[in-house]
Amino acid sequence: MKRIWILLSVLALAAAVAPFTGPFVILLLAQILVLGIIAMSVDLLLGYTGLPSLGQAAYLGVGAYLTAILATKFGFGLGWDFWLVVLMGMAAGAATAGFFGLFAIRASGVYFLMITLALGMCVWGLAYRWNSVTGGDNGINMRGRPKFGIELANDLTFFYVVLGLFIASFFALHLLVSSPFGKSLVGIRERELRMRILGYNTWLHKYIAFVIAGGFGGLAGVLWAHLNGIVSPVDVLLPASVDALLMVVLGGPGTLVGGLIGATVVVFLREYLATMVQWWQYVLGAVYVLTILYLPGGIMGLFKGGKA
Amino acid sequence: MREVTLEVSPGERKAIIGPNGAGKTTLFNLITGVFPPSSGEIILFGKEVTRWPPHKRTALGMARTFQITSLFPKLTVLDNVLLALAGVGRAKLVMWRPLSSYEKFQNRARELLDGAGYWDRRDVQVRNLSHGEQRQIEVLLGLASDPKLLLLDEPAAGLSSGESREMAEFLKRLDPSLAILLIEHDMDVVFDVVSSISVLHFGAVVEQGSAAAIKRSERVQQIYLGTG
Amino acid sequence: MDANFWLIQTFNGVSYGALLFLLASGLTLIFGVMRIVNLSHGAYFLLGGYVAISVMRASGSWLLALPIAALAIALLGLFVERVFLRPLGFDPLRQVLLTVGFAFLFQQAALDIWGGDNLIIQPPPALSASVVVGGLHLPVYRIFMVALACAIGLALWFAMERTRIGAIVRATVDDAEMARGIGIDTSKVSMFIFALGAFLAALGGVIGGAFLGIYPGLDFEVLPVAFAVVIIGGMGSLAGAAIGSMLVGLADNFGKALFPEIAYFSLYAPMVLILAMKPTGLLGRE
Amino acid sequence: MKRIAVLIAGLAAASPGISQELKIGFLAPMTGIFAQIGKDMENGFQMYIDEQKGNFAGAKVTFIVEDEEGKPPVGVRKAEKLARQDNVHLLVGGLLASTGYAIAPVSNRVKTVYVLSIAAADDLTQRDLKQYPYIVRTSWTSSQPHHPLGKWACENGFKTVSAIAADYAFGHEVLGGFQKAFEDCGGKVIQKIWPPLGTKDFGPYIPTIKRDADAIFSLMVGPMALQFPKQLQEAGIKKPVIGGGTSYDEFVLPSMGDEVLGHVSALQYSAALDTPKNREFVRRYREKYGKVPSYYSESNYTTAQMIHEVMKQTKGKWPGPEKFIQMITQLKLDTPRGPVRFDDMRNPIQNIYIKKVEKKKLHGYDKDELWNTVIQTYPDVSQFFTYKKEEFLKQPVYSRDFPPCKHCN
Repeated sequence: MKRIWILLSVLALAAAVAPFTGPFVILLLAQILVLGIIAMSVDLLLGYTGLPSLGQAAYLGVGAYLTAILATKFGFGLGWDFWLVVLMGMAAGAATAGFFGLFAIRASGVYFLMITLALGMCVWGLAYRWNSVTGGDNGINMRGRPKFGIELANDLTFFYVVLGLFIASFFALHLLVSSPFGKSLVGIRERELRMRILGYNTWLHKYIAFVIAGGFGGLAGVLWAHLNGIVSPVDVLLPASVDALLMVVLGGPGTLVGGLIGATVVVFLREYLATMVQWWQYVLGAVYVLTILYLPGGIMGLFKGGKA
Repeated sequence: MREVTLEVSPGERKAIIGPNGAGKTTLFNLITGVFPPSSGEIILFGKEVTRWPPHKRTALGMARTFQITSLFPKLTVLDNVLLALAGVGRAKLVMWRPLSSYEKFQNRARELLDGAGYWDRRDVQVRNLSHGEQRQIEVLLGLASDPKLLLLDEPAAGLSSGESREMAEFLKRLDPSLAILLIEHDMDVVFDVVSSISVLHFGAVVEQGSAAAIKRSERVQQIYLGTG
Repeated sequence: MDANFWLIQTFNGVSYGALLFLLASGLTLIFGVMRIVNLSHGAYFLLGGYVAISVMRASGSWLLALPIAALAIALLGLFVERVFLRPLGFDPLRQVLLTVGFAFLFQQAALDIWGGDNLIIQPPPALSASVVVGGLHLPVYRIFMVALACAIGLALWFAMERTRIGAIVRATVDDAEMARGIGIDTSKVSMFIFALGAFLAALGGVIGGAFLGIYPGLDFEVLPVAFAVVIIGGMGSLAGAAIGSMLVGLADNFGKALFPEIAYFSLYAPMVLILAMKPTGLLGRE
Repeated sequence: MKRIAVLIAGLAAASPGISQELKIGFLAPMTGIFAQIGKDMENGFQMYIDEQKGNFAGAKVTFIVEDEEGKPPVGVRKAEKLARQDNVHLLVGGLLASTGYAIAPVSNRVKTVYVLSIAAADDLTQRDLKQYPYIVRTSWTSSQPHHPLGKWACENGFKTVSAIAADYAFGHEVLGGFQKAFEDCGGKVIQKIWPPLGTKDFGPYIPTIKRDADAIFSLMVGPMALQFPKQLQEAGIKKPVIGGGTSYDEFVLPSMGDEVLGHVSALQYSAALDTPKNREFVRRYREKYGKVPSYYSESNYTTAQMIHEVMKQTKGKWPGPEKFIQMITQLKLDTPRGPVRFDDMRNPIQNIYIKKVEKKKLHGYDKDELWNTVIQTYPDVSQFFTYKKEEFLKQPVYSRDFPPCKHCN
């Protein structure tokens, strides 16, 4: 419980100082939160269920493309209906995961990793080449952010909306992992066969977790599209999925909060350090390698003995 | 596995013995549904369950423990038991309510852990318990689902003689209406706990009878002494 | 679309598949023995190409560059396996994640050392010509790629099936514990296989550098395709890698030629289908 | 206190370099597949700044380069960073047309001038111009050189053309421009093949090229440009090749072999241009960077010059975005590429050169090299070519499907 209060204080602090930081910092904060959502969805799979997903960008892509297509082709989702798009993005992410899960859940361990990677590449292939729908390599440029009483075009307002959705996602996932269902995932991670003998349909549990993770991936996608104002195949490419996994490993799997910490580290290095020094990628690589070698519990592992 | 016919009636305490490689654990895996049998049928409480997956058989009222301790090492004692408790019933798919808020599970877990003397140590991670203690938790997990039939795969494996005796006492204290099917090498435990015994050799049942009768059987002696 | 069209497309697909085999055989061997999905495999491919370019600049010899680049990268693989992967023990997930870290590090190092130029490995003139067979213009280089892939494939097969080292490797694949039991140093086997995998990837980089070019970002472009090959063929299986390379090479080629709108989808979707029917790939074992 | 203040004021007057600051945010790919093109872009701009010793009419130039990686979303993030974090006065650059389309909305969000010094996305200075008050283009629209090229091809005896072009906004617009002018003059485009941007193995595409075409039109970018002619030759196809500007620009030319001799392309610049201004530019550039300038370098060099010209008029004071846009579009300059002025849609009117790849010695260099010899000049070409602006703008922007391929089957 203490962890949650620390997290909430940090977020409250971020919300309080955001208006006084530079406009670029606000964008970075929003970016961290969106990536934090996708990282938490990976954590649900990797940290809690023991399924290393290397295709999470696919669901982000589905949510983002849906948002962009609705906005540019149908003018939908630019007013109050933005909230409808949020729900639709989650549903689309979950539905895609529901379909992919039929193939992926049969595998485990590194097999699962490869299969999710391959499934992610299917989505990328469509985004990249299905010109008539996705705009192919051009991607889709959006005209502006939604407006409904408040104007999301204002970065600060947008940041607060993202913050709100992040907190909602965090609490939903936090409740989930402490529920009987969530605990069953940890049991599956630790010893799947035993769970089956104890009366759990482990396939179903893993499948549901996979679908839920896809749903949060879709949510992140909706926000990602509005954050950048452009959706392009680059967002769905393998390195994007690798990034999401990396954030979780860095921050600490099986902690939820770790995803946000990982996202903070990665975004700081990539967007901030990168503008100051050329060799930032060495720093990212080294931090990452050292984490795996010496901190199996990630950065959160420094504060807490075991996981979950 | 061939031509094994085995019946356990309610409340019966039965042991399966036999030398290593006789197929005892395989038999358990068939009964619990870890592997499907190539032929034959398995009837559980009057239902034909030959092709059922394990979790459905568990729902009928069957539970088992493993020869090699098969707990959730990184979870606490309490969480281990709670997982086992939630395994039966609908609560296991609930996502909107913390597991810790289920009073019936908490109470039952307390009952089980109190009975075995572990309540004080409920927040210890299982991997930090001694081997003997882990074996007892293993049995507790089997009991958690309130089974009518409990399959115990060598509960005394790797225990010292003192610990084994403790385990035997522990088993005898269990609810008498519970049917137990026991695999065990420690004959003291076997004769102490069960009333009837089946002897398995090369995948087939070679002898069946009361504990006393099996003790006297020459055939069994031969098998164990390797003269058969 | 006459017969010539189909013939030349098949030829192109097969020759592309030959290149993929070089890349994927190393990946699948590493997986078979170590249970590691080597996500830095693309980086070894790229580095192989770069080292070859450096050697060619210094010596002017393509023939020299080929083995030197492959051996240099094999040494690099050896180093990574010994110093970083081995200490993690048998923990495939963490090892896989570690290879991602190295993929990033290698990427940056390559950029610093060789710059961002799009480089091409110019093969000797004898290989740059094309021959005319029955009205078809066949680039000699592509024929050479097919021949080389066949030679390497046969050599690997022979080494695995007919030599003592191969027997040791197979024993390790079958049951590492058992292998240790009969006195095989499985740690050495892993080291050897990882180095061999890096060697093959680098070889592919030198060969592929002639028509793919060598440039930053190539590593993460070839990696998913190599994965597709290995997944289709069955992880850990050499013969599977051979079949998978041909299938992917042909699917990619015909997909792009006939259904350009869904070209990449047509490459990855069949893989998903195969997985759905046989999760371990065509020749993979449970 | 007073004395010190006066002293500083006096110093400032004496050395105009420190009185004002002009911050320029430059976006170019520094990593990834287009890294080297990014270098060419940066070099051109940097060379002009260096020649002026970092001083634009009294304003000290701060030149901040950000890596846009050749990816539109990254370009957007870096543009936001330059505008919000570094408070630059203007954004310059962006390589790909798709990146240009992506950054234009950013210029609105951050109310900062965006000078398109390379990105050739047609619509930004055509149908979309009204939405983007802060953009101005100093280079070209994708279709601008290819309208004349289409006319040239038709007038030089080609009746049917099979086209193969990189599948993204730039490729669509280049081929679209060529097709429109070519077909309006009586030619026929009988096939369009769209390999994705970044294709290196043309194995799947080359065999699909129709044999009965008089010529092949190719539009390649970056490393694609090297591979295509080579593989075309290996496949034994000997048709004449007409190319989009980037298929044979001076960036790729030095890496090419004899397989490209005789190929024809069009652009607003050629390093082989035999004018005193260009000869001098090529000499200085080659001295500094060891290679022949590409249009990526020339365009950014000229862009820097244009910004300098505006600053001269304001005596080094930043005029604000609206005024800057207005002033820069009034310029008439003589540049290495020739005379340049702007149309009323903030796009240059300039010469378009039809060029042929030849091997020869030029500009006093003593080695045989490949050069883009100018074989015909179309003077003062606007983005609308000979078409009426109003009618031209009524048609949709060039895309995969426009103009429709009437003669494909």
